[in-house]
Amino acid sequence: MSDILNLINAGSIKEKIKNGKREDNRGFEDFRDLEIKTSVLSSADGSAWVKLGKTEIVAGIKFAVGTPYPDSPDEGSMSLNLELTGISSPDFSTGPPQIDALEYGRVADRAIRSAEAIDFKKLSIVAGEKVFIIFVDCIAINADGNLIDATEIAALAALKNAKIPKLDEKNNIISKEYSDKKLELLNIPLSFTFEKIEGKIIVDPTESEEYASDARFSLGLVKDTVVSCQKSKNGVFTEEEIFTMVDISVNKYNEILKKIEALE
Amino acid sequence: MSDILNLINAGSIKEKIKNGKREDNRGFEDFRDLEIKTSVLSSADGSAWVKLGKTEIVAGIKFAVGTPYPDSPDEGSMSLNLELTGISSPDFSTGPPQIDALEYGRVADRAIRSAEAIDFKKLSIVAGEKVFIIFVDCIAINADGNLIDATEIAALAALKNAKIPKLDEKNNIISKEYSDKKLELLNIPLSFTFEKIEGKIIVDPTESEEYASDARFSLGLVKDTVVSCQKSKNGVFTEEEIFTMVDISVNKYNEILKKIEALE
Amino acid sequence: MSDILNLINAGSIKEKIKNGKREDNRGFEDFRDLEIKTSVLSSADGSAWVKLGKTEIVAGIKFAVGTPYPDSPDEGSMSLNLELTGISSPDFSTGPPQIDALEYGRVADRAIRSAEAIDFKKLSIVAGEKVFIIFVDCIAINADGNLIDATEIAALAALKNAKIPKLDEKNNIISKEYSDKKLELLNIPLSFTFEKIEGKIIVDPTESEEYASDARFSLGLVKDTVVSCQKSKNGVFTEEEIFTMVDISVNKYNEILKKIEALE
Amino acid sequence: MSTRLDGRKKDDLRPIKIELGVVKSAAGSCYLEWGKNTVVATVHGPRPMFPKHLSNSQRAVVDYRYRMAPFSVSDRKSPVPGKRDKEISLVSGFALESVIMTEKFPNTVINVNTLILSADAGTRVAALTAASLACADAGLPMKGLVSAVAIGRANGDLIYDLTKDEEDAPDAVDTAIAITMPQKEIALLQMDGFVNKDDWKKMVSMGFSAAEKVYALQKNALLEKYPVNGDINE
Amino acid sequence: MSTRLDGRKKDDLRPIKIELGVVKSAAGSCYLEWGKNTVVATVHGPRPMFPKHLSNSQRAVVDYRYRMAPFSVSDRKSPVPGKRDKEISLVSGFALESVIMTEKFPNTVINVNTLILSADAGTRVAALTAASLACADAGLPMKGLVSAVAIGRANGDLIYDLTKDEEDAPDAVDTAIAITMPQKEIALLQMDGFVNKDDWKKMVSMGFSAAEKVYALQKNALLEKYPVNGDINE
Amino acid sequence: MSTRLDGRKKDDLRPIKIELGVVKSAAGSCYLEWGKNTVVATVHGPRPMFPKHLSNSQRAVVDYRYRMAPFSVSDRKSPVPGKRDKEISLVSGFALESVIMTEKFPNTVINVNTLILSADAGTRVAALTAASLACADAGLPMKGLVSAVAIGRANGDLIYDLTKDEEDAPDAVDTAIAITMPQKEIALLQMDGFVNKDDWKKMVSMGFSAAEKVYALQKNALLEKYPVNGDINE
Repeated sequence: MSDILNLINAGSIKEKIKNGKREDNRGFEDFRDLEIKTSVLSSADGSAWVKLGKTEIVAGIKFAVGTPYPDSPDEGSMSLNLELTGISSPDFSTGPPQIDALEYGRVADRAIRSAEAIDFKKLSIVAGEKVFIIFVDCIAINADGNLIDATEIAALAALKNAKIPKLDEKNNIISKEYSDKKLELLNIPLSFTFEKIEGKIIVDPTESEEYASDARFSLGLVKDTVVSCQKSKNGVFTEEEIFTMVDISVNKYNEILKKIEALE
Repeated sequence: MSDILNLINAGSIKEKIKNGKREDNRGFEDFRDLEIKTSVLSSADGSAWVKLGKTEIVAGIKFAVGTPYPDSPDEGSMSLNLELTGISSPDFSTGPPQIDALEYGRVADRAIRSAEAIDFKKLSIVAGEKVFIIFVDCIAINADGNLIDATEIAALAALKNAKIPKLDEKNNIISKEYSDKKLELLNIPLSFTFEKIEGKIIVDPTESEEYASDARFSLGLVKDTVVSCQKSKNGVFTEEEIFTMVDISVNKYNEILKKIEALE
Repeated sequence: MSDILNLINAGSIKEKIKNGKREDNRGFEDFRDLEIKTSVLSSADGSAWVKLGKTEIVAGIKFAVGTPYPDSPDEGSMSLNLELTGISSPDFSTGPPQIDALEYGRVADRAIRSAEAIDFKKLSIVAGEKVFIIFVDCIAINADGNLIDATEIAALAALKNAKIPKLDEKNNIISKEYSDKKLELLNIPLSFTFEKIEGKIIVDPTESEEYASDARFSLGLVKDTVVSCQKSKNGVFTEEEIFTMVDISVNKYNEILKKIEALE
Repeated sequence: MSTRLDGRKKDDLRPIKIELGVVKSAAGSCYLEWGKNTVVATVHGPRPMFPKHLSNSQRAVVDYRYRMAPFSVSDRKSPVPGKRDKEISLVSGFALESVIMTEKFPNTVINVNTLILSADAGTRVAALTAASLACADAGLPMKGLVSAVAIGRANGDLIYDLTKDEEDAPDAVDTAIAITMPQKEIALLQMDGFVNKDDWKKMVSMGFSAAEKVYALQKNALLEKYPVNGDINE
Repeated sequence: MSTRLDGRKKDDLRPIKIELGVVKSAAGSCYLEWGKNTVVATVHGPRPMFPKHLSNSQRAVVDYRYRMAPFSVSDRKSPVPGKRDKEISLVSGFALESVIMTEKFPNTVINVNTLILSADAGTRVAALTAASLACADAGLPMKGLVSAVAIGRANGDLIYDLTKDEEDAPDAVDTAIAITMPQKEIALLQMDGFVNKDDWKKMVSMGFSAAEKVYALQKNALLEKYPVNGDINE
Repeated sequence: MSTRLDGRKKDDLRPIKIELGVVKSAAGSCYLEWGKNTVVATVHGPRPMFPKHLSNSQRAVVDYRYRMAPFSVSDRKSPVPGKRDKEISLVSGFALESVIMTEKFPNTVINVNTLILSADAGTRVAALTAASLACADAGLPMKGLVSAVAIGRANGDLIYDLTKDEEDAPDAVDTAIAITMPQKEIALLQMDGFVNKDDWKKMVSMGFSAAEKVYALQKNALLEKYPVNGDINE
């Protein structure tokens, strides 16, 4: 939907929210339908295709061999990247640097890092010399709001799906051959993103709802442990609103987690 | 000539072509005068200055020492680059990325590669560690059409002119000293570029003719062997037209080849 | 001050200069007040904050360990960089490449290099393998003219203030620990920048004066030895004017030098 | 007649699966699996083109992007488009312009984006075939479809639709060809290899018959989604 | 009650020194030392925004830049802004927009530049605190100030205003929080760590009280420079 | 008097060969060989300048580009312009602006492009000398020519026009100087080295006499191509 239509639409969204309703008749604390498919791509070392309502994110994992950072010589590393391409919107194919994609990707990345989801020591190949680097590339196929939570889910599902490549005697990756070990996830951080519209807090916003709102809050959780958070946009929250959003998130955590745990 | 003048000019070009004539009275299958000079630059390891009508391309060769690609540890490599600079047109010095230069350079590069003109194994210095990389830099001094064929000729003439540098005991290049070996070319691929104007096929187009046409075809040949091809622009060709262009090219091959073979 | 105001202002500046006066009543050969503070930043290996009238430059030194250039295997190196950021003017935060900052930084850099102020051989750690690289980063906090001379002074004061870091057994820098050796400066090159307004030569121009002038000359000196020079802008100088500027600079050298020598 | 590694005959295509309208926010879209290739193509526009000096007062410009996802190939590919990506984008966009009635939308741009999610040889023709369908799905006025396919040589045989393994044969030749349908003219033709003139002509001719097979699948997919319209291209 | 490495109590801030109007050419500016952090912030504008399509017809846009000098950290930082710099710039700009009456200046941009000259943890909150003062110094119409501070955990304790050494503790948690004053609403909240829900809530609450301390210092600095105006924010 | 490696005397220039009008599509052009330096310079314009905010309502702007071909030096040079290239472009453009009657073409740009095809010391002055001729060849209204030359010191001698070998002397000093002719004013002056004030002044003076020699060759080249005009600069 174009920016202008979204602006016109924002008025009716606000009106509905005031009356306790969302455009798709969800409750304020309801997520849209979530569908997760894994092993969808033969070329990736792990992959997931996530549909959250009409929002769709594909995540693919690639292992590479590199040198460790000097200050953690026996640890591998991870790099998460979200791309908003022309596939989902023509505005993304040109124009200004993608500050939105950068922010969403950073928030998703930081949650995984803070949650210590990956044991980076297990990615060491030769201490101080060679380690695995995990690239988690996420691409928006359709962008209809709440890209942060969808990206987080896609990244984790793809990581959970990832197989560790076999190495030859020189410690180079052998293409399309995998060791028996799967990548182990120590924790499953999930993201919960809220928007504040007309003083009401809603979860899992659509793109239209995002346009109608001027305050966003995203929380990264492992069960009842907070691992990251990000307040965004030029609106503000009260202390009480922040606390409410944490409580809602903790309550929702298991609902989403089950979908990820159900994956092969 | 400016874009606007070219557009106005296009009408008269088309009219002439319809009547079997070209703006410079050449036959449809005739090349413009071709002049090739080599050893024109004292700083390059090989050089050529090609004039094809008013189109002028300078090509210079530089050898460098680098590491081989992991999947071909005992082979050197080549990198061909065409630059359209402000020298030939002020439009090139600023503005959008040079998609034309990129395409022309790619077409010229692929013909050399597919023709296996260079024995990359002979560019190995220490297997798996050090190889020669050949840089073929082509710069348009004057751009009056058919830059692809002119670039191909300039690149090959410069390669044929190239001397292999001497190496010191650490396998670094000694400046301005050359071994006795010249770079050997196993095959001489040539490029033949056609434009289709008013249903007629012409060879070696001028810049004005390029503006009047909406379909281009370039063929890379070694004698009667096809090594590369590229159809460009938004017009189309019939199967028969394609076949005709191959036959013309095969017939023309020796005419151009002789000029290159005559070079020292 | 905005460009437009500067242009309007230029007329009155010129009128005054014709009558032998500057906007701040300085003599043509007078510098503005110069204040130099060093050790102003706890994070840098050396630092200086220079105020020349309202112009303010902060310079910070960072040592890094790198590999030497192949043609000087036993020498370290230096890289001087001047940044004009949004801090001093909103025009610097966006827009075209900073050609002014590049020129000013190059002029300051070349003077230090030509003066052989630093003994690069003393920056060798393991000959042919590891050397110190000195980064001299200068940032304009307020830009009110004569950034070249202010940058030169800030860079030298910061270099004079620099402590050489300690290395661990693998020759990596130990953070925030320093060897007993200070960086030694063999020569103190200073820069003297002149503008020509209405045929008169003035030293240490303000930003307004720079707008009113169309010829600039900068000279790098060590006592009475010339180490670099740069004529800039589209005006011209006579031979005699050039000679006069050298003589003025040689006379001024000690005045500025004393301020640097007084620093700890 | 010898069969190929994956059991195909020389003139067999790999299985092709087409799904239209998969991307909700786009004017038209197509998801396409072609053997182990996976491609998504979307179309947005026509819409006014900025900056204006890049627009064309006579017609719409097709801004075609061929993009490989970082995880689509063996070694992770950088997200920054390389020379090959840009060249393929250029000639693929030209191919589409030859069938879209661009003269109906002067001063506009039609954004065609293709994304290779998984690659196993023949990605450019898979992307172009999908893009052509996405344009039709978007309801753009078209003179026909573009049906693209790769023809090549491997181990001495001239064959349809090479896999990556076949492309790695020592004598491999690869020709990407796109045919306008039903007009049967060549809209794209790119080739790398070393093949005599007569075999090369044979490959071009094979391209026409292989493209017919692709076209049949494209028509089916469109008819399935738009049954009331009948066959839009004949 | 245990004291910290630098002798502070849990709810002590490091010494903060504020100087307004330091940069002569800017509309407003602030030099701020916060422990071993050194920051300069300047404000230019509002002025017409180019290119126009990035401007907002309803209000001014705050273009906030968070920049670290190359020499501000242990290993020299490249002058090219990284992902972290851009993210901090984005959310800090949002925080300022929540207190500036941007609706008074449609179609304009307000340039807020912050430069970290020396860094020792808490640089983003130091920069935002300084930027808020620079905006006030520039005389921009504001609904209030933004008072920013870091709250965290180190070695088992929940504490105010961590140093770099404290941030390196194995159990360290770091929360950057910015409060609008005197409204007391959350304008920025960023956190990385691993902390149970209840402790995290405690940290947020601590943020409010710590921000009061910052606010008091901000008010003092403004009153010192602008005594005739009285307390502009109460 | 000692002679130099290449047999020249101290005040000899290397052989200079000038050819005008070599690039057909340019308004003016010059091919110049100066010892082992090879340079091409072209002039396009004046033409309206975009983006407009970079133009000058009082005069034309000279956009001068100094570029070294990748194969012009010992180790292949990256085609991306470096700091040195940009600095030389800037001051060389200024030098040309001092002789072109730019006030006749407000709001326009004159594109001057120079390309070093082969380099052996003194490339910036060779390029500027060629560019000045290309401007004259383009028929631009000019107050004079710019005649550029390098003066330096090698092995104890102050000499004209150093080669690369001479520039590598341990005591080498290199001064690039451009003189407006016939006005005899300094339009460009750049120097790196370590030389006492008096010797440096001598070098500047030598620059004037060396530039006369360059000017004589420039005049000859112009008179040869444009004999009817007489000597355009006197």
